[in-house]
Amino acid sequence: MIQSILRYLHSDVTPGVAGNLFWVVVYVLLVFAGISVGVIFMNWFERKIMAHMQVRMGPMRVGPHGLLQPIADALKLIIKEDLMPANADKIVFWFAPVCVVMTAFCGFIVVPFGPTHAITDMNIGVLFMLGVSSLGVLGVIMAGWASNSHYPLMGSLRSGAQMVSYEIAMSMTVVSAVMMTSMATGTGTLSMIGIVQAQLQQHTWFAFSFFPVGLTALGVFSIAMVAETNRAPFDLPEAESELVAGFLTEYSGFRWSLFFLAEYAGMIAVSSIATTLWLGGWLRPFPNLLGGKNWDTAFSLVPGITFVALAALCLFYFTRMPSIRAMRADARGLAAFGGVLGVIGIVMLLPGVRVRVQDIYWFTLKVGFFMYLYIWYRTTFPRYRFDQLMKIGWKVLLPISIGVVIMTALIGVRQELLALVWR
Amino acid sequence: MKIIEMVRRFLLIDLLEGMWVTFRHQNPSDLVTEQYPMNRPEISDRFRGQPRLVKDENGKLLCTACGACALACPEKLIKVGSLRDPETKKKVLTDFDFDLGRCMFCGLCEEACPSNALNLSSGYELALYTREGLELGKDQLENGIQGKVYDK
Amino acid sequence: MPEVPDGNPPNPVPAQAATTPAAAPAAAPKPVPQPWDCELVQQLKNSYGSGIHDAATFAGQNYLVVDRAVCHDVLLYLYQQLGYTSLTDLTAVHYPKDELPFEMVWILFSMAANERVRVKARFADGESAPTVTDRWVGANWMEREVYDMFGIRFTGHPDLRRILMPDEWTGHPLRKDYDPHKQDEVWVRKNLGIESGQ
Amino acid sequence: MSDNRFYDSPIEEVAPGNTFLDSNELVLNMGPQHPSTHGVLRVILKLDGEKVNGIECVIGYLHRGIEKVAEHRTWAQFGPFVDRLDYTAAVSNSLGYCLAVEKLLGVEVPKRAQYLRVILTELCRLASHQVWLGTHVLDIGAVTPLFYAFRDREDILNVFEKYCGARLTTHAFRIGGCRWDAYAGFAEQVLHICDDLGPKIDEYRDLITGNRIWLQRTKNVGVISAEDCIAYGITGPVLRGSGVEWDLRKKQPYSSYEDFDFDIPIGTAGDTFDRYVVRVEEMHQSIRIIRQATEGLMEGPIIAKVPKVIKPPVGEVYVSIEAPKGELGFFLVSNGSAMPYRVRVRPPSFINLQALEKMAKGSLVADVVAIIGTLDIVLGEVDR
Repeated sequence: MIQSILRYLHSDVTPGVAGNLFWVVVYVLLVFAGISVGVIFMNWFERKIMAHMQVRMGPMRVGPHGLLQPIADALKLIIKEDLMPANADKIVFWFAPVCVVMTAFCGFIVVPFGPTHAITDMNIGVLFMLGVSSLGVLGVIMAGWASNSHYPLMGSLRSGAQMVSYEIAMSMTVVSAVMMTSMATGTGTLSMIGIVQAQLQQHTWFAFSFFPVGLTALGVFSIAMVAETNRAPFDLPEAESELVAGFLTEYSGFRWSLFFLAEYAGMIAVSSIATTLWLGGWLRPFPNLLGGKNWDTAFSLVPGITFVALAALCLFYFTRMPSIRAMRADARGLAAFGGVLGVIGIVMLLPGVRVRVQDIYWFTLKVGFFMYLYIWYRTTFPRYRFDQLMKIGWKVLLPISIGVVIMTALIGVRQELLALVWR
Repeated sequence: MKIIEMVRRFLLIDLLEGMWVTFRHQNPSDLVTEQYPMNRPEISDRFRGQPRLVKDENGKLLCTACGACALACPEKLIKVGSLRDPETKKKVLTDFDFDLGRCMFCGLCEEACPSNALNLSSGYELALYTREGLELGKDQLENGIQGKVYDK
Repeated sequence: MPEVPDGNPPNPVPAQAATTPAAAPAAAPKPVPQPWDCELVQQLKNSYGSGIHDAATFAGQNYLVVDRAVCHDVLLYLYQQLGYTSLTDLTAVHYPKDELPFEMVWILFSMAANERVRVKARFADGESAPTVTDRWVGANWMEREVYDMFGIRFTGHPDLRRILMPDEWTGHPLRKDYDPHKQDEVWVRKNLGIESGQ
Repeated sequence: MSDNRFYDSPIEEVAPGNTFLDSNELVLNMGPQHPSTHGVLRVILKLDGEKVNGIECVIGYLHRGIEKVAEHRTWAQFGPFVDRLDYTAAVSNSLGYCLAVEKLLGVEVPKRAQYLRVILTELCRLASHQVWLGTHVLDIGAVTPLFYAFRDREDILNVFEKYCGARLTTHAFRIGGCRWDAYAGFAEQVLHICDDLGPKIDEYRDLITGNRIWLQRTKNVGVISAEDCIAYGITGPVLRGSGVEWDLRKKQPYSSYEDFDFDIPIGTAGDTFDRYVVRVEEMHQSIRIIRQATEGLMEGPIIAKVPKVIKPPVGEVYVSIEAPKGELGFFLVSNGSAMPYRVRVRPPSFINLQALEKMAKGSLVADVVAIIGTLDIVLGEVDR
C-alpha cells in the first residue's frame, strides 16, 4: 500500500491521465474539501475586509476576531427552517440549487494547482471550464421561475441576460490567451497545464506578453468574470435595494447556503481560469530569470515563512487581548489557532514537503489576489442599471475583446507579414 | 483638456480614485466600532434617561407630592398618591408610580417640578423582560432598576 | 376668526389709521387683527364686491375671508393677475358650533413679490368645495387629505380617495366631534378580530 | 392632469370588466416592507419588463394623527411630538413650531437664544443631509459611504446629547427661547466639527461624485422642470436642483439668519445628480453658517419672559422655515385657551412625494429607487 503511494508520488502525470481510479477519488475529495475551506475562509475574509474598509470591525464576537463566524453561519443555515413557497414548482425549486452547485464545482476538474496536482489534464480543459460555468445560468433561471413570485422572476431574467452577454466577451479573451500559447511550439493547446507550461517556455506570463494586448485581455476578462458571477458593480440579480434578494428571495436555510456556496465556488473557479491563463498558474515569480538551484530553494521557503508569520501575528494579537474573564476563552482560542498555523508553517519548511507545496501556494496566492479585488469592488462601486450593464457588455467589452483577438493574431504572425510585405 | 479627460476615462482613473479612498480607510486607527458591554459610551450629565426620585443628604425624598409633574406630562403617565399629615398639615408622598412603558423621555416633568425632586438620570439600560416591569413604583424610582449587568 | 358670525365684517376695531398694515407693535404683548387695505384688496373688492367678506392682517400676515361661491375665481384671479403662482398649503378647520362649520384655508405665495396671502372660505357640512388641482397639480394629495380628515368632498378632483386612513375607515378623524377613544372599534374588530385596546 | 390613477383602491380585487393590465405587464408591489423606501411607503409599479408604465404611492402606514393629538395637549406639551415628524431633523421641526407659537404670542426671542437655535438647526441640517447621503448612495449600490456619513454624524449627535440630553428626539427648544444654555466647551466642540467635516465631505467626492457608475446612474434620472416644481408645490433642495433660487433662510429670514452670509447652491438640469450636488454644497454652506454663528455668539438671556401656562390670543398664524427637506410650515389656530384649536403641519416630504409619479413614469425599476432617494422623504413627515 505504501509502495503504491510512494510510487505514485514520483509519477509526473495527473491521476485522470494515469487512469488510477483510487487517486482520482482522493484528488476529487481533496479538491472538494480545499474549495469548501476556501469558501469558508472567503466568508470570514470578505466580512472582515469589507468591515475594515468601512471603518468598522466586522465579526468579533464568535471566536477570537470572529474566526468561528463562518462555522456559526453554516450551522445556523443548516438548522434554519428551509421553507418552500406554497404554489412553487416543487421539483424545479428543489433542483435549482443542486444544479448551481454541481456546475460550480464541476469546473474544478481541470484546474491545475500544480504540474501534476489536477484531477485530470483534459486537452480541452479551458473549453470544458467555460462550458460548465455557463451552465450555472440554468440553475439561476430555474430558481427564479420556480419561486413563483415577481421579484425572483425579474432577478433570474436579469441574471440570465447578464451571464449570456458577458460569456462572449470572456471567451473571446480566452481565445486570445490560447493563441498566445502557440507562439513557441507552433501549435497552441487548450489544456490548462499545457497553457502554464507554454508560459514557462516563453519566459513570460501571458499578461505581459505583447505588452498592451495581454494586459487588456486580462482586464476585460476580470471585468467579465465579475459580471459572470453576479458580483460587485454588476450584482443586479440580487440587488437588495430593488429586487430585495433577486432569485434568492424565496430560498432560506440549507438551500440558500447552497446558492451561497455555489457563488463563492464560482468566483474561485473563474479566478483560477484567469490565474492559469494570464498569471502563470502555479509558476513562482521569475522562474527563468531567477532560475537555478539556490533561487528555487529560496522561493520554496516562502510558503512556510508566510504561515509562521501568520502564527506570529496571531500570538501578537493574543497578547493584545483584553485580559477580562469573559475574553479568556477567546484568547486561548486565538493562541491555539496561532499554534496550528505555526505547526503547518514548520511542516511546510521540511524539504520533502516544501517542493510539492510551493506550487499550490503560489496558485492560491494569485487566486487570493483576485478574491481581494472582488471584495474591493463590492465596497467601492455603486451598482449599474440593467440597460447600462447590457450596453457595457455588448458595446464596450465585446469590441475590445474582439480587437484583442485580432491584435494577438497580427502580433503573432508579424515576421511572416513583414517578410510578405518586403519580398 | 479633452485628451486628458479621454485618457483618464480610458485608464479608469476615477474608479481607481474611489478604490484608493476605501483602501486608505483600512488602517486600524480609523475603526470606530465600540464593543458595547466592554467599552461603554460616555454619557453627558444632561442625558435624559431613567427617571429617579432625588433624596437630600440625609436620605429624605425632596418630593412634596404636589403633582405638578403629573400635570405637565404629555402622556399623563405619572400618578402621585399622598396623605395629609395631621400635625404638619402638609402632604406626605405615599406612592408614586411612573409608567416607563409610555414615557418618551421629553423632560417636561423634570422642568415642572418646583423642588427638583424628579430627575431623568443617565441610566440607559432599561430593557426588561415583562411589560409590567415597566410600571415603576416609588422604591424603584429611588434606587433605580437593577438590571442584569452583562460583561461580554 | 372663529367666533365671527358669517356675513358681517368683524366688530370694528377701535379706529386706527390703518392705511398701511401696521406691523404688530413690538411693545403690545398680544397681536390684534387690523383691517388690511391695499391696492390688491381694492382690485379684488371692485371685481368681486360682496364676495370679499373681510381683508385683515393678524401679526403681520394678510388674509382674505371670501364667500364660498366666488372662492375659486378669487384664487384664479390671484394666480393670473396678481402673480401668486405657488400654492403653499391647503387645509381646513372645523368649527362645529357655526352654521357654516368648515373653513377651507388656501395659502398662496408669490415668489416674485415674496408675499404670502391666506384665502379662507366657509362651507356647510356635506357641501363640496371646488378643486384647485386644475391650476396647481400639488393640491391633489392635499385635497385628498382634507377629504380624508374632514369629509369635505371636492368637485372635479381626479381621484378623491382616502390617503392616510385605511380605505374602508368610517368617520373623519380631525372633526371636533370625532372622539379619539372610540374611533377604531369597528375597524379593529373587523380586521383584527380583537376588541380595541383604547 | 392626466389620470395616472390606473388602479382602483389597491386593496380591492380588480374587477374583471376593467382590465388595466394587458398581457405582458406585471404589477410589482414595492411594499411597505422594502429595503429602499425610506420607511413604510408602498409603491405599486405597473411594469412592462423593466420599464415603469404606471406608478402609485400608497401611504398612511405611519399615520399617528399628530394633528389630532395636538388638539388634546397644551402648547408646551405638544413640543416633544413635533420632533417625531421628520425624525432625522428633530431640532428644525421644534424650531418651526416654537417660531410659530412665538409669532402668535408676539414674543421677541433674545438674540443669544436665536444664535443658539441657528447653530443647532444647521447642525441638524448637516445630520439630516448625512442620513440622506448614506441611504441614497446605499440604494444605488455603494455600501461604504453610509458608514462614513454615519461616522461623521456621530459627532453631531454627541453635541445634541451634551446640549439637550437626547440624540434624535431632542426636544431642544421651548416656546420663547432655549431651555439650556451652551455647556462648557460647546463652542470648541462645534468649531472642531466644522473644521474636520469639510475635508470629509470632499472625501465623498472622490468616492462618489467622480465615479462614472454614479454619474451614469444619476445623470438625467428623475428630471423635473422648474415650472413643474412650482406647480407641484415642491420646495427645498428638489426645487433648487431644478434651478429655482429659493431658500426661506434668505428670502424670508427668521431667527436672525439675516446676520450670516451664505449662498444658495442651485442646480441646472433638475436631475438626481444636480440635487445631489445641491445638497452636498448645502452642507458646506451650513458649516459656514455654524462657524459665523458660533463666533458671533454674544452674552445675554436665553429665554424670553413667557407665562407658565401659555394662552395665546384668539387668531391664526402660518410660519414656515427652511427644513432640510423643504418648506416646513405650521398653521396654528388659537381660540385663546391653553390648548391649540387646530395645528396644521405643512409637510415638505408629503408634497414633494407627489412628484415621484411624474418623475418615475417611463423610467426603470432601478431608477424608481434612485428617485425615492433623491426626493429625500421621511415617512414620519409624510404620514404625520
